Amino acid sequence: MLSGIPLFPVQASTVAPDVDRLYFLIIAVTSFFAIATVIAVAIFAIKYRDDSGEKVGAQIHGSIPLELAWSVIPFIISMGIFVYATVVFFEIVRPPAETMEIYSTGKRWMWRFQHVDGKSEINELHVPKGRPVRVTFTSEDVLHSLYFPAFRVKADAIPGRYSSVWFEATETGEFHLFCAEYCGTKHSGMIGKVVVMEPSAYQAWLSGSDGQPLAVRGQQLFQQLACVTCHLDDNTGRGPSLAGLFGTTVELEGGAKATADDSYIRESILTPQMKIVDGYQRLMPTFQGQVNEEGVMGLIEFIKSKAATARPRPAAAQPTAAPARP
Amino acid sequence: MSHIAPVKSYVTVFGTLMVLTTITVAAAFTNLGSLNFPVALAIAITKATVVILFFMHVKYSSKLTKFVVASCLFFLACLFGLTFTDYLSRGWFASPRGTTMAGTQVTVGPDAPGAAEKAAPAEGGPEH
Amino acid sequence: MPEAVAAHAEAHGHPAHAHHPALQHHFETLEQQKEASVLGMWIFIIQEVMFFGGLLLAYFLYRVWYHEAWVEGSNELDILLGGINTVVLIGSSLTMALAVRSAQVGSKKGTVNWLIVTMVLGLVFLVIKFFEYKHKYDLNHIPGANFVFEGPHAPQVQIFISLYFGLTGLHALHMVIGFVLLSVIAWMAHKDRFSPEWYTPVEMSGLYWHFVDIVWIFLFPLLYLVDRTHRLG
Amino acid sequence: MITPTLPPVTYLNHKYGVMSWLLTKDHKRIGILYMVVVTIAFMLGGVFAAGVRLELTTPQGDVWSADTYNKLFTMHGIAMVFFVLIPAVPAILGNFILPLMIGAKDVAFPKINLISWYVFVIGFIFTVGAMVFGGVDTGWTFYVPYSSSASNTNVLMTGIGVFITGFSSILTGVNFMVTIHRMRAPGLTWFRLPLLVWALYATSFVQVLGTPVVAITLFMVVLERGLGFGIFNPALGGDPVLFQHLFWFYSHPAVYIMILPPMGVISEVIACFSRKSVFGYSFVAFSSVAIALFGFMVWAHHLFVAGISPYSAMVFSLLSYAVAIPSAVKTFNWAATMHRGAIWWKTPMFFVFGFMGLFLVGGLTGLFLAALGLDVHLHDTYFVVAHFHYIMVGGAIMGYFAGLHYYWPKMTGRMYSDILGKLSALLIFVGFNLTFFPQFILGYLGMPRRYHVYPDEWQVFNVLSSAGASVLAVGYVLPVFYLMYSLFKGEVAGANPWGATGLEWTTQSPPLPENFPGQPIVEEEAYDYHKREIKVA
Repeated sequence: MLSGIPLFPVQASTVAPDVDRLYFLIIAVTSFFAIATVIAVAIFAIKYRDDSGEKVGAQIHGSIPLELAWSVIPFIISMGIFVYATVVFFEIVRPPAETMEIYSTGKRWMWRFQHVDGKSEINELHVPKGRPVRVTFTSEDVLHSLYFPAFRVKADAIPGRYSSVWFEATETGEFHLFCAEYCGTKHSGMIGKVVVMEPSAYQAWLSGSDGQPLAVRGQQLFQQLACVTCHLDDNTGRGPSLAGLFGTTVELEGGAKATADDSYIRESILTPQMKIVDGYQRLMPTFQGQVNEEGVMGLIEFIKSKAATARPRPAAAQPTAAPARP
Repeated sequence: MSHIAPVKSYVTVFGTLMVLTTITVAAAFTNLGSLNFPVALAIAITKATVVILFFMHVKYSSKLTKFVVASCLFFLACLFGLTFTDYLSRGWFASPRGTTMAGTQVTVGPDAPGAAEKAAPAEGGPEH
Repeated sequence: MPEAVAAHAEAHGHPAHAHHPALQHHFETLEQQKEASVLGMWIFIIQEVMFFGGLLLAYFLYRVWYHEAWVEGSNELDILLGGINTVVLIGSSLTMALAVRSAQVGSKKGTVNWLIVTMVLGLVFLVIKFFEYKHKYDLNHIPGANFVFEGPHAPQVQIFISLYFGLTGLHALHMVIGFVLLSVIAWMAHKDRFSPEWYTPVEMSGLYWHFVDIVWIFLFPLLYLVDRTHRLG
Repeated sequence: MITPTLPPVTYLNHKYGVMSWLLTKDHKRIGILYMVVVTIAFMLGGVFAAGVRLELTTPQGDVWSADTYNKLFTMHGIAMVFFVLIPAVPAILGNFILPLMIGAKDVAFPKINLISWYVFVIGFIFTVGAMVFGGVDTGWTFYVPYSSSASNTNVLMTGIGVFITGFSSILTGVNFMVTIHRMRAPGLTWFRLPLLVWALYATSFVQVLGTPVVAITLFMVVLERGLGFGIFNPALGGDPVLFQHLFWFYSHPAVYIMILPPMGVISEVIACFSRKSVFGYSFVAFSSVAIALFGFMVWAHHLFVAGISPYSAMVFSLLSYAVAIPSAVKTFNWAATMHRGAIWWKTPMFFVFGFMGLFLVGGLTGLFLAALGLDVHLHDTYFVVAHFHYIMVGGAIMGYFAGLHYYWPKMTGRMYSDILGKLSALLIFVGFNLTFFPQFILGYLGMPRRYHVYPDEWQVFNVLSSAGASVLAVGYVLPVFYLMYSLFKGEVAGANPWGATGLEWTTQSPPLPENFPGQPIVEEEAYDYHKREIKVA
């Protein structure tokens, strides 16, 4: 469908029809008011035309009911549009419980997508049709914005933080992928294709991957960066055990609590002093600069894959930990 | 038109300002935990109002000047208040298993009691 | 709508009493001109509040985000010098108010002397500020490439120090502008340009100086005091 | 009827020489000085726009390199926003007409008025200097961290230039506020004021209280870029979204600086050429003030996808809908004013027709972008570009042209050719729609803004848009000719060529140096056309 003059973007995701319905609703409402006003102005201009310039208009100063009418009614209509638009917005923002994970990093003028099983691609993204996919991404330098017009979703990539968009593709084929936040010289070159394939074709494409799964690469890094010396699975090391950590709620020093999600793990790797787990020393050095974004994603996948072994409660006697908090 | 105040009144105003300064410094050294910030701010605001009313003669000037001085608070409230609706509510929207759209960093789950804890330790940060 | 203006509705707007030299051509009475200047000065001060407001927003946000860094950063600052500066600045506010008062009563000598005392106090403030900055420089706590800080939250403390230099630097810049302004007004007072009917420039510079003092009244607790206790507790 | 002759003593001929212009404290001359600089900036911005449109006629990057293209749209944005749209109506028409409208001899602080012109010129020189020495490519929004760390162009010089220009806007705002409060003629109560004065009053709120926040934001970017301070630096834990909050806290109310004064001009022109008082005077007046105040609470609709929390996005989306209501009220009141009026089809009225058509589309497309669900798709696409051009060019510039053609006889004492005026209005209207309506379609198709190259299938709309741009350029250049021509050969206009109400039309044109022979007194209501019989030369 790249030939011919497209007048309307293809609807290729579950969210697209809802967004387009909202679009047509607002078009209907606004064009009604616009055309009504333009016709009124045209009629008055022609009907009451006077070229002498010396006739005087009628003495009308205004009417309170009319003023109230055309301020209250538009307000009510706009509140209606606001509610409908917010419902669509939360449909876009809240991903379903089970999504297929894809990691991505935006770097000046290219998008790098990392599939969980190891295959990575640049400025191209292969996704299966009919399965919700969530792309979790960050930027390595300036602001970028991952934008799929066909799926009607977009999110800014902010350096130092994770953003994510989710979509469930409903049409196979190739669609545009853009960077929507100005990022310098080749901002208009930081584009690509998202290829939606049938699930079977996607598995075939995926199986042909050469790289080992992300989790395996994460495990290598876990050894390489000597994380294993402190983070032992049986919780006897100087750092908290990471087995089965992902998704649980962690008790922090000072009574605060945090959900161990991808942002928490990334923050604990790159800026460990921000959040210290209850009962542990402030020993962990920062790994900023020693591991790049892909490495962090690999470590996150590895930690996700560590099954929850029997993890004794931190209250158990720790050889090195400070006396347990009350 | 403008009111000529006796020298004594200026000196007393200066005195009150000095007293308030010593109070705020003393308060800074006693440990009131999360109350420290509001107390310091309250004392600073009283000192500022004293300076505005007496040293800057707003007490004796026209209603319009008083209105202009007060209107400044509205715009500061807009700037601080609405920006903090974003920063304080960043932790509240939780999506299953992690970060949601557009960098909404999720560090505290909705069910955890200290939900707003991380986002606003200024109010509730326990001291130790 | 000032009533005084309505009283002057004859042919060419010549007010009854002699045309005061300081009354500018487009005002009807000295009264109207004074009110206009006061209103204009206050609007200018409100705008300056918003100017500092932007920096304070950054301060408040990062204080919420990086509370521990704010504690470390705040304890780096010398509270004694800060305290002395506060007393000096509030003192200069008093002397400024007395200068305005002596201009109101028409004592030229009083105005000039109080203005000079205010300027001296302003200078003392700037000198103390210079020593504080020099102390930061010696510990090379100047934000930028060679920023060195050994605490655990070094990068966030660099943000605190950047905001500290931003806020106090901007305040010091306003002090310098105030100093120049006061020297001009003191020179005009010395030339006997003011009288009990027309002393507006003295009052306007007074308003400006008191505003600069109010900014410091907020900066001192926010930067120096507020996070002091966490270290002691 | 004797044909009117040029008055002997006017603000133009009572003093001659360059110094009499460069050191003038007369608000009328300062208005003319502003017009000179703003016209230069408008032409400059237009040249940059032509460069952008030329490049976009072809999908590939055939005309300019990517860097040059990025500099072109950035400098187009900076020249137009800070040096044309913000000063246009307030500084040129406002300076000239406000004291005349309220029966004063001059603005409250004439010396500060001149200083604000010089500050404006110094800022302009700084910014043009940055453009000459290699330009700047951060976009007119200077988003961090690109502007503070990644861009290697003259961001510092431009930042300082815009910082300085901001003070000109602040000083003008202070001047107008005090003038309107303290220097109204006897009998001129708040509800007898012309609506342009209300609009300028509301605008001065925004100028005075918004501009310092962008000044401090640019100051922080300059500190971060120049001295390595770490306020927004993500590597240290700084938050680039904080910059966007601070920047848009000013820049959204700034679009109300750009649109409110032209709205005031439209109220004046519609009342005069419909020979009728404006429908719902107090509603139109208060809607100006409401827009100015509400305008400070809506800025984060520029940040819906930038990483703010969804709940905060809801708050700002709600407030953005609320701020749209006063604009709608104004538009309906203008339409109602023409009902049972005596519509006189002269050039200013043609510009009003153009304004009504374009501002309606511009304002209503704002509702698309305030809708959260849609903004995720539409943010940073050409839909946004089309929306703000419809409001800025369709609303603000059309309003400015309407005011320029309405007050030209008062400013110069000469009348321009009506036919050419109407032709230029028509050309601008047609060229504008041809340029920017296809961009709505491109926007919904998903074409991101600030793109040097784009996919081939969208070339048709871009070619249409570039064609429209050339028609628009002709429409804008035409007035320069017939207005300059009217300075020498135009027929003498006389004190009140349009038969309008208002103090500014009671004095001679061009006005006396001190505006009025005596102190004018106002007895009647604002637009009481029905009480007078009008003789038109």
